[in-house]
Amino acid sequence: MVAQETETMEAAEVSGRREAVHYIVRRFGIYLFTLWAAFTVAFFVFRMVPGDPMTILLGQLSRAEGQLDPEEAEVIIAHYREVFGLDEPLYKQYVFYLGNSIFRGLDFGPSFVAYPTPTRDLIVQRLPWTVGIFTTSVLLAWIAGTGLGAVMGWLHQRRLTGLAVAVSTLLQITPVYLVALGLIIYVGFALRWLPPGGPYAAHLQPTWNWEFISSLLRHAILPMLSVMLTLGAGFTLGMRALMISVLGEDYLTFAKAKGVLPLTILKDYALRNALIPQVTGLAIVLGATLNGIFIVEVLFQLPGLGTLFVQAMGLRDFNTMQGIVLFSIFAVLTLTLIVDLALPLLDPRIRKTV
Amino acid sequence: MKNARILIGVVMLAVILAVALIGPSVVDRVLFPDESPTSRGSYRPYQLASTAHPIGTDGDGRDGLAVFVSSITPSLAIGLIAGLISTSLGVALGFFAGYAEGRLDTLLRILIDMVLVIPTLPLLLMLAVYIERWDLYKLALILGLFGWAFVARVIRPQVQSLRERSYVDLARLSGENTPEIIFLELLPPLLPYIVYVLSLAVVGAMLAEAGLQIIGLGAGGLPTLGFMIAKGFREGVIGVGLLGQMFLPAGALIVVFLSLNLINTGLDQIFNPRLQTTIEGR
Amino acid sequence: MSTLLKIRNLSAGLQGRRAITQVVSNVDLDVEAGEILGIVGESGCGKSTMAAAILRLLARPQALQSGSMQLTLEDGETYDLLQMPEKKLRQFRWRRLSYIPQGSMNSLNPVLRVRRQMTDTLVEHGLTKEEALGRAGEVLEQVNLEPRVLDSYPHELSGGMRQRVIIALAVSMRPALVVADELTTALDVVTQRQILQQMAAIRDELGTTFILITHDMGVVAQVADRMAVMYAGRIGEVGSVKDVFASPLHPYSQALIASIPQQSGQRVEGLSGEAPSPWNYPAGCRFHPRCPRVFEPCSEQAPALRPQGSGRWAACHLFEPQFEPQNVSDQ
Amino acid sequence: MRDLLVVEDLQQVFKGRKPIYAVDGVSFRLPEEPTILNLVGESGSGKSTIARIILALLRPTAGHVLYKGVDIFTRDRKWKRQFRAEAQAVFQDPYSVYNPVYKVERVLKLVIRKFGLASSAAEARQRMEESLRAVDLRPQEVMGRYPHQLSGGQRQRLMLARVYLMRPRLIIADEPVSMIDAGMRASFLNILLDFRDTYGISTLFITHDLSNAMYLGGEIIVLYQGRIMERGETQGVTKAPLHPYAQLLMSSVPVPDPSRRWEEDVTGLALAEGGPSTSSQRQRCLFAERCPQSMDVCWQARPILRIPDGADMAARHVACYLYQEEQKRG
Repeated sequence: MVAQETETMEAAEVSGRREAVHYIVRRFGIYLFTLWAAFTVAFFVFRMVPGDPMTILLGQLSRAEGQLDPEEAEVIIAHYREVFGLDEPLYKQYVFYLGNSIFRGLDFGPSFVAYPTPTRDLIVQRLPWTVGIFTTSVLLAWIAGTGLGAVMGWLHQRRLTGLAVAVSTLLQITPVYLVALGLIIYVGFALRWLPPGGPYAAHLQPTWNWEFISSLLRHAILPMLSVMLTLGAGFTLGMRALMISVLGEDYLTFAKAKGVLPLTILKDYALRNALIPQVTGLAIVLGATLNGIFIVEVLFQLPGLGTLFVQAMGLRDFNTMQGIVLFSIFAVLTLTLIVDLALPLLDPRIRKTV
Repeated sequence: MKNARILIGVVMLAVILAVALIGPSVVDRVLFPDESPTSRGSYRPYQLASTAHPIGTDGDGRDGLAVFVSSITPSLAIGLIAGLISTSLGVALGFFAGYAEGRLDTLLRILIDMVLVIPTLPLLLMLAVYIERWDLYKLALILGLFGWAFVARVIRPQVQSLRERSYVDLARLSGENTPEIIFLELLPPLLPYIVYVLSLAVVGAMLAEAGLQIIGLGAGGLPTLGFMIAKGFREGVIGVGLLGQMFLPAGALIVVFLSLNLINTGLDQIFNPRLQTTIEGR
Repeated sequence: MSTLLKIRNLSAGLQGRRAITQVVSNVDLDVEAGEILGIVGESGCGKSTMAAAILRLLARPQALQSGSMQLTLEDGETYDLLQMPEKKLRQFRWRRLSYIPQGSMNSLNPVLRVRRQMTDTLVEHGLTKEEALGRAGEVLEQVNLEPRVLDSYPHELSGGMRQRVIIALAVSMRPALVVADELTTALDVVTQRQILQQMAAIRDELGTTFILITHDMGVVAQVADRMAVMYAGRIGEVGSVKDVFASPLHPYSQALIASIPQQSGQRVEGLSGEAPSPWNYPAGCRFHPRCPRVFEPCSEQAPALRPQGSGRWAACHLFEPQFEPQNVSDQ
Repeated sequence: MRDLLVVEDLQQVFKGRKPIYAVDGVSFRLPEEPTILNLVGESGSGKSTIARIILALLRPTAGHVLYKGVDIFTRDRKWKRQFRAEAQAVFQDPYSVYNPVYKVERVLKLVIRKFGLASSAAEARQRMEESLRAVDLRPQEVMGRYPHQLSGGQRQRLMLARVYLMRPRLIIADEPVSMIDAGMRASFLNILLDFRDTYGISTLFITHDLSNAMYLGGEIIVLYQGRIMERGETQGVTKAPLHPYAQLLMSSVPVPDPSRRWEEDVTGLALAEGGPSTSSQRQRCLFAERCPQSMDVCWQARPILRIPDGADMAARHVACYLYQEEQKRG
């Protein structure tokens, strides 16, 4: 009898490994499918907007660059049509578009903002700003918020946490751009503690000396702070709620009955379980905050993707706008995939159920 | 009222609504009888706060307070219309997905997730390029069309869990057909939750609207709170010392969000008794 | 046999929305060393609250607790669990008295392997890592589980296996007393029998005392030595299982036993009415609104739990000498 | 004799990477005359799935359910309505069986309206009160209340009132007493017995608790992992089970009698995994790995359910090679 049981447990182990592989393959499959579907939707949205992009482009071109030679414009537009295959039937355009996405690494031809630099290079140029300032602040906000929320949840019956919850709630509901505006106005203009905008002091050249770097950092504080305050408050409240609900679970009562040290209970029992949904939350927020980040970049005049997008919009730069949208879809989906794949490390149950 | 949060939230919302509805006529008749405080060039622009103009005048020579009180209603209207559109679309799709089984359900779930990852703001900005003249309804409609995925995503699991309850089986045994089960059995218990989601959608739409204005929907800017903030920022009203023209609209937005948040968490406390744990309850 | 745990006048309550409600009221109960004591009652009668109260696991701000709980160990030392400071209590729990909570299917931490959950407890109580691991394997064997269970996560085990892990954990420090709340609810009958026999085997081997809290009269009849019948937060009757089943004294025990479905053809009548909730316990004897033998004093005065000879106790005015003398033997 | 209900070779496979055979070739019938049939099994034995199929709430992967000779999954709407009126259910959980937003009497009003059981509002009210009284509920204590204001026992009895009101031919009761208190249990079961004797209502009683089945009597089917192991009269099967699984099951019932305690120690026996069977190795007896008397043949082919050899128990069927002489020998 016992031997039989051993066998089933071994079988379970093998099937567990197989399930892990299956989980990864399935997640990856969903990722690719979603990516394809999102790109397809984006394609049709771009094509469905009223008006011929080329006509608008032409009008825009002559307006923007005034004395643009009509022939030169014709050349550019012809080039565009060729690159995009806009004279082709829709399905061919679609195939071409997918081909571009896959084989040329999100390359959709030259940008107009900085003609003839390709869109992709432009995005790559601007990316360090967005990643350096915003991704960093989202991650920092997540770490700080999770820690703070855990403490607040653990001590949830103390009086002080009531105040902290109220402050967090207020911060959380305030849109990030209002916090940014407030910081610009108060800290930047009224108090003059920190520069209210721009990537670095205007008279400096980007070089690796201390003067430049310190200026860079001083300029980064306010935008990062605005993102961290609002998102951090959200993460704090979320983690607090998760902790409180985990504290009500049976295994926590049992751990207490077992006489396990409070610190061990906090670490191995409460935190580890509460972290699972909190990590999923990070993935969702990473996607959702993109909107707010665009605005913050514009408000602080940082040369990231958001500003690029607004510039491109001003010039009706069809290529660049599409490139940025697709790039952000790609980034968000990839981040979600990474979080999803990391999740089983935290939660052994996921390996079984998809 | 049993719940302090709901009470405070309702009072705050009522104050904002009162200002939005009665404010314009009060300002017109009491403060500025026989004048048109919201027409361009009525006054000298950028006047500092005074008894004549409590928060000064704006760059177009209008009275700041009059502009402020008349901006609230359009903001709320956009939020409400867009929220209603996205909630009804999302609820319909969430119910459909929650009621579907197998492959269809998986497909719908992926569709919802996919729409969720498409960044809405850039798309809205792109649309702004092509739409020459914005009006309130167009903006509300578009915001609503972009917000349904979130609603569908949260409604779907709720429907699924309700559908597992045996009262749905009992209803079928009592001779109810599928539409009756959806509208008489599944929808009513979810109504409080749907109201909750609606308020989130309203907040989301107002947020997006103000964001769009601030980033520069610009050209045909609608007279909303967001537009007032954006305009004030662009014209540098703070530098001139007209703080009120910035903080009043921003404060109004925050008050709306806060009141809805308070009402929601209060309702959650009532409908979700998990916070009050008792041992005997098990 | 010596008395291991002497509970006197124990009351425990919960903080409701408005007021503190007494869920367990003035309970007197002796637990003998080495016995299996069954506590039975309908749902909501305060059994679980009493279990948690014995371990002092009711969360501080919500619960009030009064009375005394004297635990006398083999070496003759006596401790009052109610007076014990929290820090000492944490050491004391598990080493001297442990707990198997209701819903023990969910009592294992889902994200830690069984090994970690067993050793962290043992190390906390003074064993070294190696000793702890050895002990874990030992107690698992005692409950007929393979040592490789240590490497599993809880979700990989069946309900019966998880229950065994919990039992192994509960006896891993060789405590004098284990309080088991609804040990086998939600298990299949075969597994239930295995678990219950496992418990009895551990008692025989180690001399551990068990308090077995259950709503199932069959479970008590099968494995308990003595039983206490609880109703609405009070003890109605205490006695050996054989005696109580053969001739229940308290009208509530009588009704409980009479309403057990036996064989087809022999119809039994159920107990009418509903057990009161702690928020509106009736005055006097709390059973009087449903009692078939109710008389004057029942609605006014709560009967005390008094000895009725041969180790039996009952709380009923029928046995109070100052009231109408009753012939008890015809029960 | 025409049968009321015929269940033929029912199979329910839940597709997945590992298909789960929740119900695997189950056949039985209920006669025309009022009877009680007990369907017992552990969790995962497929008993609730069978209930859902018979109630036409779930379409089986294979097999048929015939009610009065007609397949219950027919497209005939009129027939289906009639079937709904005649085959009713009592579910396990008296909490989730009520829609929390409606008052409890809606479960009665709904069937009155849907099946035209009353011609006027007054008659409807009168019939509702009558049915409540029939199950020992006081109308004024129940009507106008919301589900959370009633106790579990009251809620479950209200389900019986609903059945009383409808007067179906067949009740499918899926673990109806597992969530109500012991004191209430007996009176609930008594009502089912009264329904059979007074109104000729048959009951398919699904339970994991054998003591309920013993009390109700009638016939019994013992399920294990989606298959029938043994079938016969309840009295006989519970007293002298033939199949090793049935024997283990019957002997494990905690009899509420301290003078009849368990003797044999079963702690060393392999633990039940409990789950329904998956596709691997289906052509064998599913109880083989836990069976103390398993033989080679048990691992090689699935034993069929049939009358045991050399026994004069006409009503008894067992799916076990121990009772099939030719297999035992060869």
